[in-house]
Amino acid sequence: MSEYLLLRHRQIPDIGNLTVYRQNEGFQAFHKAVTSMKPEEVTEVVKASGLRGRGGAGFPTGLKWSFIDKNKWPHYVVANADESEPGTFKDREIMENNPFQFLEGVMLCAYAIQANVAYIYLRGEFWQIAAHLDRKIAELHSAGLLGDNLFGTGYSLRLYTHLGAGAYICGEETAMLESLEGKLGQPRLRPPFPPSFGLYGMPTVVNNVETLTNVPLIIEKGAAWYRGYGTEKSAGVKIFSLSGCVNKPGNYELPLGTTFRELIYEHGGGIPGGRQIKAIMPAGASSSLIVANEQALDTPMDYESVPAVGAQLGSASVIIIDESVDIPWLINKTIHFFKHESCGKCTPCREGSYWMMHLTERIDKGKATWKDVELLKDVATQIRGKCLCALGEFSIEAVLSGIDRFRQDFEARVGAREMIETQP
Amino acid sequence: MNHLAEKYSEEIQAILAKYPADQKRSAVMPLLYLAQRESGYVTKTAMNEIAELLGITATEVASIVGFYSLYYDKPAGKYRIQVCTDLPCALRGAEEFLEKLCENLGIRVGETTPDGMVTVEHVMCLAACDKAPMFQVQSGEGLSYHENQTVESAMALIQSLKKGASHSNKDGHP
Amino acid sequence: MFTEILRGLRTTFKMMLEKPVTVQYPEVKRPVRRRFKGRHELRRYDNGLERCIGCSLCAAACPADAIFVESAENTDEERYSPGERYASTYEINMLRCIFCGYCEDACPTQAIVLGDNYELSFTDRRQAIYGKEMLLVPVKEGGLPTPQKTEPGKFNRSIPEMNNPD
Amino acid sequence: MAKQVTLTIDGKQVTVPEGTLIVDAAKKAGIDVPVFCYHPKMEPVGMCRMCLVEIGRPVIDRATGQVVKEADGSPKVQFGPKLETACTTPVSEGMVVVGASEKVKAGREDILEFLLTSHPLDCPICDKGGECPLQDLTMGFGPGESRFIFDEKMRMDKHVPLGELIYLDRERCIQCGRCVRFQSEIADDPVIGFYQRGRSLEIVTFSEPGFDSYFSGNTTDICPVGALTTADFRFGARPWELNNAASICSQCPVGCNITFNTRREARSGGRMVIKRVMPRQNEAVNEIWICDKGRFAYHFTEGGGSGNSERLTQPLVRKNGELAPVSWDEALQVVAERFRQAGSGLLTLAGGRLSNEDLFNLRQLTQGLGGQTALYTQMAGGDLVAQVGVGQGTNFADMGAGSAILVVASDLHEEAPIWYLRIKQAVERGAMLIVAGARPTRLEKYAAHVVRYPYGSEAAAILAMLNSLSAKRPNLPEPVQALARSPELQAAAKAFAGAQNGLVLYGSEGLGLEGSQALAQACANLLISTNHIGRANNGLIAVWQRANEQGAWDMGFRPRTDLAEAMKSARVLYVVAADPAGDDPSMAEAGEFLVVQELFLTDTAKLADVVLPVEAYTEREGSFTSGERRVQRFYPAVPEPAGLKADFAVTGQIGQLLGLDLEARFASKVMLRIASQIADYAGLDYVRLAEVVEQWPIVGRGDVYYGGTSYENSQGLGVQLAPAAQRGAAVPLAWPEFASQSHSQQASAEGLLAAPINRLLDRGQTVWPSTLLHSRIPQPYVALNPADAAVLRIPSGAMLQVTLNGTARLAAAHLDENVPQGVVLVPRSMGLPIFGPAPVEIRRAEVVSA
Repeated sequence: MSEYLLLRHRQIPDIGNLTVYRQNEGFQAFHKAVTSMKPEEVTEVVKASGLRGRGGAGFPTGLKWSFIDKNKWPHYVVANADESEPGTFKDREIMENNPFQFLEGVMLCAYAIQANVAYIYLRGEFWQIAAHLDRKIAELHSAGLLGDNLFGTGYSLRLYTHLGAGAYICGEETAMLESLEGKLGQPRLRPPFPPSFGLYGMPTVVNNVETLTNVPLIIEKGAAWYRGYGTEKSAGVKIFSLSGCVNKPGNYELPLGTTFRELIYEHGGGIPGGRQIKAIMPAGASSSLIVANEQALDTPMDYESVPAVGAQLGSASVIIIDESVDIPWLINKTIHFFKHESCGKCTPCREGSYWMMHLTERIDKGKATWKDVELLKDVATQIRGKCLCALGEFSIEAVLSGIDRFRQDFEARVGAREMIETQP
Repeated sequence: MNHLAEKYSEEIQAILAKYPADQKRSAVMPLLYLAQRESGYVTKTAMNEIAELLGITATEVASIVGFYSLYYDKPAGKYRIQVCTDLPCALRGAEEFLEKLCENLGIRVGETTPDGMVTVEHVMCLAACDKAPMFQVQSGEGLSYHENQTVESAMALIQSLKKGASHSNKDGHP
Repeated sequence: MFTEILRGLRTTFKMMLEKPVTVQYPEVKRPVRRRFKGRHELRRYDNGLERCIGCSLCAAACPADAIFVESAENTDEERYSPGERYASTYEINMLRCIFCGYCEDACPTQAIVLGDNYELSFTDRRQAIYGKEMLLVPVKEGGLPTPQKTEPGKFNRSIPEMNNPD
Repeated sequence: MAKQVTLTIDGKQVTVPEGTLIVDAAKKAGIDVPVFCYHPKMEPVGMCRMCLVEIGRPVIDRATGQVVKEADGSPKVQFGPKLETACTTPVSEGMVVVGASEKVKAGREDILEFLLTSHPLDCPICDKGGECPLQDLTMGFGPGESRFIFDEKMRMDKHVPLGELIYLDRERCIQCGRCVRFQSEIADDPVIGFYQRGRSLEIVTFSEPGFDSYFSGNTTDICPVGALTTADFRFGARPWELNNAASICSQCPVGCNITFNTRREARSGGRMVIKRVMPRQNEAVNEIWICDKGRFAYHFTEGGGSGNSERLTQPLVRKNGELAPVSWDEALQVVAERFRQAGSGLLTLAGGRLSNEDLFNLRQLTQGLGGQTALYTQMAGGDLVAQVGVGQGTNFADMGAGSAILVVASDLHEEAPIWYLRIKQAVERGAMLIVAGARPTRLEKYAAHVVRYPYGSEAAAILAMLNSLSAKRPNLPEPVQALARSPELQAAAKAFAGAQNGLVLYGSEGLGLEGSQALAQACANLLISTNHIGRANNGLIAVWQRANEQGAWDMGFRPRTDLAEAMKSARVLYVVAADPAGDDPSMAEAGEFLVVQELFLTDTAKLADVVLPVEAYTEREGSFTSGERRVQRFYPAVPEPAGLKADFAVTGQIGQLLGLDLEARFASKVMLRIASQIADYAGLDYVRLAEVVEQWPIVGRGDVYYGGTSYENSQGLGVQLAPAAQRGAAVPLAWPEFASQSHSQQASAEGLLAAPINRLLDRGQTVWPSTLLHSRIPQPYVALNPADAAVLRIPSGAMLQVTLNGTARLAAAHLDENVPQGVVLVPRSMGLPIFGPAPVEIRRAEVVSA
């Protein structure tokens, strides 16, 4: 990549230093917005840029901001830094190395919806990052970029970090709000959505770190400039977190629409030991397994193309599975994760993940029969469409796609004898 | 008498200042971290103290402790070494790493070394999938990541922890 | 023709040689059939604990309203049956009972069975009410009478993994 | 009236108010949508996913805003791709809900299969078996067989006491959160909560004491499985074996509608006994809740306790100095003869737990003989309640924005927990609450205004409010003027006067007869002056200490301040349902001849010349009049014990022996006489009292999954009486006399002042026999301010010798910063003789080492 928009520290190593960041046009967007733009104008620019949420759902960011209920005050911004999806580690790199661009994004969002307080909800394990951000926020206060009466306009803004404590579900925006309110991190009913009923019941915008990090450049350089990146419907750049069976795992900032092949073989350096690629999980553990055939490898990674090969782009946490990996083992891993992280609020997810765990364990240990595999599929199907939030719905993606697309792996696990027995 | 409120009055004020005055309950998570830093786990006394500070019941505080996996209601080793064995890490050998590490320490996963210094556990994804095998070390001093580990490097770290040497990782955050 | 008659009489001739079937009751008691439904018994597990958990399902199933059950809570100090609940009172009014066996069917622990005993006679209506002490079978060898003092946590479930604990 | 919305549910057209949830709309239409977590009294959470239905909405043309029509002219309906939860989705116009499709059927089966994966199969021993939503819904909608391997089920604790009264079975819990939500949303006492997450989610309490809420029993009613059970009923009986009888709780003036569940019990020698008390729906009174006192303190009716709480079984007459059993004929003859001789020397003293019928007959008998009656109570003002009490049609549920509620001299959480709940709800709907008290109480959390006054200035505080409203300031004594200067009080008074509806509840904390009469008069004046009388949701409510004190006032009974003297000078004293000697030994000196009509051999009965045993109210019929002046019927729950009669029957028979025309057989006929002779009760009869109208939410019709196991009300909602003000009578202002100094000022000059307070769970005769509650009832105690304690060198918990009204008793010292200085709070019915504010002497008791 010739130019970085988000991982700018890779080009400007000291961008985490406020002086360096400001030398590189840092906070000009914020200054411009606060001093010369109406809040709605900021929202309009973001809307026009085609920026979509990078946390996974891909909801148009500007549209979300425009939904904010202007009849209820105060408004809040909550930055979602609860990066917990297995295979995702992009927000962490941004916050560690390019913190000001992220913070400026938060501040722009706050200005756009006229919030005076913004919280950055970090997963509890990001204890050091929270301390790091706190120092950066203090610097911004000293520099007059945060606080009361900013640039003499009367607008005031404060940022606070808030640490979670080890609950994947808090990445779900309403669970995060509950958690921030000091309650169990269990998702709320939706509707109402946070822009009308969010933190403390007040209108709130919740955006992912990466999403917000895009905003300063969009405001500074304009929507049209941003649309120059990516595809028609998936504008902009995306950080792809590449992990699993690949030679060079890591974050790769690429335009949306880059193919899997390019990511894996050009950037990621291919599969270790020259082994064959077997499957791709494009959205972390929540993802369906894509059979890594030629067609799949040539699929552009954007919000529209990935579904065509039977998965979602989500947070673009691409986990590479090579031929040495057994799919029943992999499924057992993901189900253990979801079972551990299920909040327990709704029945299908709480009981279903627990039941699936028993089944995947039996299958993985080779103690199962084909009936168990079929039962697993039944249970997973039974969960679908009935959960309160996306966690439960996502927990079955790998299971169903795994059984459908890698049937031979399961057959090998349960042995041939039972197969014959269950033949009609 | 509220022990925490006495000992950490400034810190508690700073925490409470983050949230609207009528939403004190939001401070429960940071206060629990404070309590855990104090005792290594959240004691029942601390739950009562926090409940009193925030005007909620001890049960409501306990619910938070129970729900979130980073709060502990029981003591363990001084240092909790938590190895991520989730899918991306497991694909890069985290499970073997954990097994070997435990073997070297002579304990099983979830157990504490006889000297009470180190507890080894496995955890779910820590957002460091590209740098596996990795683990975090949790203690009263805070929480730090240790990435791209080998059993040797981990053992060396454990040795230095046991000796009381301050542990800092390459990121250098205190 | 003749052979047909003989064949027809075969059974007759055969029976002529059999011993008479008259039984000298009450000196001799005729054995009952396997499915005979006689007086009820409340059974025990081998270790002596009562099978009956006082659930009252027999009473609910009884079409004659002959059964009365009252239950109470076991403790490990004073245990009658596995699990939490036992029958503190168990009565069957033999005058009402129609020996239909529904109680047997309803019983989740196979505690109540209709046994072989058909010698039920009373001289007073009150005698017709059989209490738990009459219905419970004796403790087998190796078992202990109830209430027993048991190991805490060992018998904390009523059914069904408690088929025959020792 | 809210906008009406018409929708179709399973082919049936339903019209309901806008905002109604589908699940409720279906219920109204008689269609069952199964639920576990949803409860009509609580906010929906959509957790259990049992109520999944298909929902179709009319397609709206974006351009025109019109509904798109099908070819045949019917609106085009579009169904969502997924099933939706009926419990969280409000209805909308033209909506089509399908709950009978294969897809929905499969969905419900799926959810039930999930729920059953971790549920133990112990229905045979489960107390909920037979009235269990999970059992019922599994039968109705569940899968036929189990695919989950039994051995993989979770094993968890089955015997977890959450408190003294409620046990938890962790295996049975399906994590619906109803109990947790009840405690936080409805009771606002979140002492139980979830712990852990996912499949490990469990109910815990970390509070100390544990699940010690006054409303805890209700959680067992709404628990959709047998996870929560009461210590009282555990393994008591199977639900299908229980009979039920409608009744009214006799523990406080709220008059909660209850149902007694009864069964024959071997332990009690084969008698029918009460096995449990369940709430019975009356949306105007207790909705579907009852407090723990009402639920658990019924054991006094059994008399199973020891000592004074053993029930009397036959009449006793003193012969040769000893009480000896005699026949009814003999006993009644003796009594009648004595009464005849006494004539106007007869004094009848009755307690407030008697029914209207009993009281009416007592009054008729006594008046017929020219004797005098007295009500045994420490609170007055019932005459004023009859004049300016709440208007007919009063319902806390209707109070919200525009309503002002003033609570004075009462700790409602302790004295009438259900009114506490209902006022809290009214505040949540927008009502304005003023709490006037001498010390902080729990209700103050919801108050918009708190008026603080010193003990003894209760009436003064209310007069001060009134005074601050009127332009002309009468020359009032200094304490009133001082209070009237308080800005908080002025604001409260203004808010009360300005409200559309005004309601006052007054109690007896810190007060005796004179004080409470003055307070009632002051409250009445405030209501009259602010025109909050004679209408529904306006007027005065007395927080009586007993269930039927209002009825006693209505029947003509009045308390008297000179009771001790009157008792001594009476030629014959007829004490019914009261134990003056037990409360205060100095009252033991009775007149020449003492007749006691009682359930128990009380201290007073022990002194009697004749003791007449009576039926408990659970053994007979009758009616009570609640604090809101709602006359409600209770029915016999258990057969009357041989040899006992109802109070009204005993009185009636004595009257008949004396040639008086009294009804002695049928309570219903006594009620007809009440209706003909007492104007306020005109037109009442048992048929009217038994009338019911449709109530919402629908509960207790076999679909226990919806509202819980509380009972449907088919036996009567009662009739609320119209106060004089509503019947057009003139209600003049009258000015109470009150001390020119507050009691505490008085006392501080002389020493400490004892102020009586009321506790929910005390050592009274109707509570103490319920041994289950003993763990929640402390030893006799008094509460005082730590500053006073420091002066007197009394450490917390020290044993004190408390001298009150000339009687010295031992009590523990509770130090409480909320107690005003100079005051010692003395709980009533806790073994200390306190009747009203009085000087008290306390000193540390000599420590006797054991």
